[in-house]
Amino acid sequence: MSDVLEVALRLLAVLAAFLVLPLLVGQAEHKAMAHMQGRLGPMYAGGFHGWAQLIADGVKFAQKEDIVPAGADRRVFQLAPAVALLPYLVVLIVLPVGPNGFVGQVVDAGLFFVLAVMGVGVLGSLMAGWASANKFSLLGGLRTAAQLMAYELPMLLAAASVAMAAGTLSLPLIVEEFEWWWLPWQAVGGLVFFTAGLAELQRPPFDMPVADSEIIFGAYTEYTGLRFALFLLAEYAGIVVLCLLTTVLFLGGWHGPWSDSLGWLWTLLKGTALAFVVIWLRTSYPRLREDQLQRFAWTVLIPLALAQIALTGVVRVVAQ
Amino acid sequence: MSDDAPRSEPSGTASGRRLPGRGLAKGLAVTLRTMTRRSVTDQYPDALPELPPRSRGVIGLFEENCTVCMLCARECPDWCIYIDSHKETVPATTPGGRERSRNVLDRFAIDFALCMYCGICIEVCPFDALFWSPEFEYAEEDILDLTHERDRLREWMWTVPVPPALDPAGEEPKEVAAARKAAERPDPPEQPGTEPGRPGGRGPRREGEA
Amino acid sequence: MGATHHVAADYFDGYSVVGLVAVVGVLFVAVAFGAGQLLRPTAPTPEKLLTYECGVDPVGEDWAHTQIRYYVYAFLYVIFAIDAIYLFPWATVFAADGFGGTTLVEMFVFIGFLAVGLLYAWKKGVLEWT
Amino acid sequence: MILTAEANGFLSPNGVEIVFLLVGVVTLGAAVITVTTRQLVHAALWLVVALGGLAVEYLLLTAEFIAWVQVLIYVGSVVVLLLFGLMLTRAPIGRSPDADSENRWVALAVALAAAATLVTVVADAFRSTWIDLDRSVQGSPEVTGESLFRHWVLPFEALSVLLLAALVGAITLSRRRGADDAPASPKQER
Repeated sequence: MSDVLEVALRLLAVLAAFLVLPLLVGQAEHKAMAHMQGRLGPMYAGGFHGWAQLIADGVKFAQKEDIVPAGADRRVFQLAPAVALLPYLVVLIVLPVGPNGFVGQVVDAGLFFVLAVMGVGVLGSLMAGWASANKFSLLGGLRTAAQLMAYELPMLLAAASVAMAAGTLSLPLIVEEFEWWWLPWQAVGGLVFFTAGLAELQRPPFDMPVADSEIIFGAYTEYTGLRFALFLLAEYAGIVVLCLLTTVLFLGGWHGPWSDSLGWLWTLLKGTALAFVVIWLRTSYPRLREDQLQRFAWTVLIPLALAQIALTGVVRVVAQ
Repeated sequence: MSDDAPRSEPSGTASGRRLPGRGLAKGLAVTLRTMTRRSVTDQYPDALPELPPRSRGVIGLFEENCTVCMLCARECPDWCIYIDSHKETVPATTPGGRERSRNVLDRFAIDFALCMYCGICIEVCPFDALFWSPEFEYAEEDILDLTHERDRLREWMWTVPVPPALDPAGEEPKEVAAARKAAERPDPPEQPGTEPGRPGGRGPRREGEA
Repeated sequence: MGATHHVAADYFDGYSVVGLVAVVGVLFVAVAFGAGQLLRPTAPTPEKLLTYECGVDPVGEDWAHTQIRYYVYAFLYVIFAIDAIYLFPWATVFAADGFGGTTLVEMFVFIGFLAVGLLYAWKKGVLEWT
Repeated sequence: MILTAEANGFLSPNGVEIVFLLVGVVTLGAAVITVTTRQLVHAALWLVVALGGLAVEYLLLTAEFIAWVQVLIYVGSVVVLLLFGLMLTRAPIGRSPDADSENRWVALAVALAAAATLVTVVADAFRSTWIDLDRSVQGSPEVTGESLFRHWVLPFEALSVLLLAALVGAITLSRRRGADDAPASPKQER
């Protein structure tokens, strides 16, 4: 019975993290972005510096009318947000936070599992883009697909490089194998992975699929209320997953001083720093054009990732 | 930074972009620097903005000065001023004098949903009946309520700031100068200096000035 | 903890928890949609249900032919993805005893072939969009 | 299927079998809808369900690596490729009767023949294979990698040549139209 209780607790913890961490990232984005632009950001909701802004947003979204356009494919339209959201929740359970089993569930092929499941989320955007019966949405969907196909590959290759270095696909074991000199060794792979991840989340500067100044909001143009909120939640949950994953794979996860007791804090700190970088890039860099985006993936990231794999393989075999 | 500074000197701008991603780094630096500075936002409803004296917020009507000459309504580029009036006869003040007719204002309204705040009506008004007021908080839920009728336009009048003091170094206003000149002169002699060659139309205007 | 060899019973335990998370997620979404149904108003009007095109009445169909040329990217991606997944089982064994250099070379040959393909695509101008 | 160890998890071996059957029914249903629906994009989406169900079946058979390859390659990229292609060429909302070839009976015969062959071959090949819950997972990436790079290196290398051929073929096919266009475009410029 205690087994059942423990599993229930883990599930609850994962669900809580899934609902809270994206909000924290979102609020941090509100504030950091505002200050980077010389503004203050939300200041009212909740009193102190508008800390409850996103909760207020959620309440607002829940009360808004849910509109399905007359020309839309009803079922697919309504189902799309769930498809976009759920993969990130499922992925969250295998991300190790601290040593000694501080993880939702250890999966032996964890890395492979994460990459496979994360790729499913894009189907939600595609469904939304197609089912909306809107030109902007369809364009957004097409761009989403094109972007996924360009950036999934460098992500896979860079992740494979870490798996080679550690000799395992289990995420906790990868962190356990980590040594400080992996940082320079896997630096290129880490950059490629993070960049490709950003592109897959459609975060600026890779936000062509939702480019608001040309195609409104891409695949999500027709969405209102709760379903729109779920798409937004998916985006921020994606940031959380990407940052934690990059931390675990390339930054050594819980490694740091007093990692036995404070390991989880290190993971979260590193992840937070990465999330800040995500926000920082958004405010600093203009959107890439579609052709630049594709060229960047195929002629920069993929060759770099292949080079990283070669480097990793040679070092690993020679070092033995 | 230190090692590419000397390099960029001789090579010049032809190979201006040395390091790939330098632009990105610069951009990141700019945003980070901005983040550490105080933000420039005013928290508007809490802290009212300091408006410059010539802010164009809303137009006030000083009804007593209005003669229903219709200039403002005619000059308005988007026809947002509505004026209704009727004529009234004023009985002669002196026995045997002529009766005079006078325009009486019935309605004066400005539709601020149409107004584009160009200020031409104020410029064009010969009788100083329209004024800019800096007040701007008159948003409405219904667009029809943005048509301010006479009473409301009059209320705005009390928010019109006093005109700024004249620049002490500046030139004297024309009317003041003319009045002073007239007062300094003991008695108006026949002006010898009325230049020849000027058409005769000048005389009466000068009288009017004085 | 053995690096590679877990018994299959643990395997089922692990994935049943993962499956439970998926169930929890589905429940969460279902509850959210159900609650939303109770909370939100429903007042559709024909204008509201119209396709959004920046306030102008929509013209034509939502969908139109697009250039098929971009499809080559999709092919490229699938082929390279198939390549990439072989890296993962390889990554777990190539440095183990009895593999080492030979296996490394084998993979390099494998990737080399595909790199030739990428170079070919590059030379053919497939990787240029304009 | 006989699973030899006693149950010490949340899913007893029996549970695994039950889940296997249920998922199988769902997968079969999704597959049937895929081929019978009149709406093209719906067919692609039902295909996702069928492929995902198949991935779960692999997972239940402890073929961990293949299961996630199924998700990564089929759900994550082949279906995206399909949807991308449909969106580029022909994906109106609603039914598209003009895409129906009307060869119902031929299709059914081919499907039945393929199914019969597969069932026979697979059942015959794995007739005496049991999942041993006390041994390591047979389909894990490590085990797959070991057997792949110990026994099946040559087919593996042949695969790369095959992929290269596919790549070159795809490019050539797509370029041919480009070559036809190429002489036409300078004329337009002139």
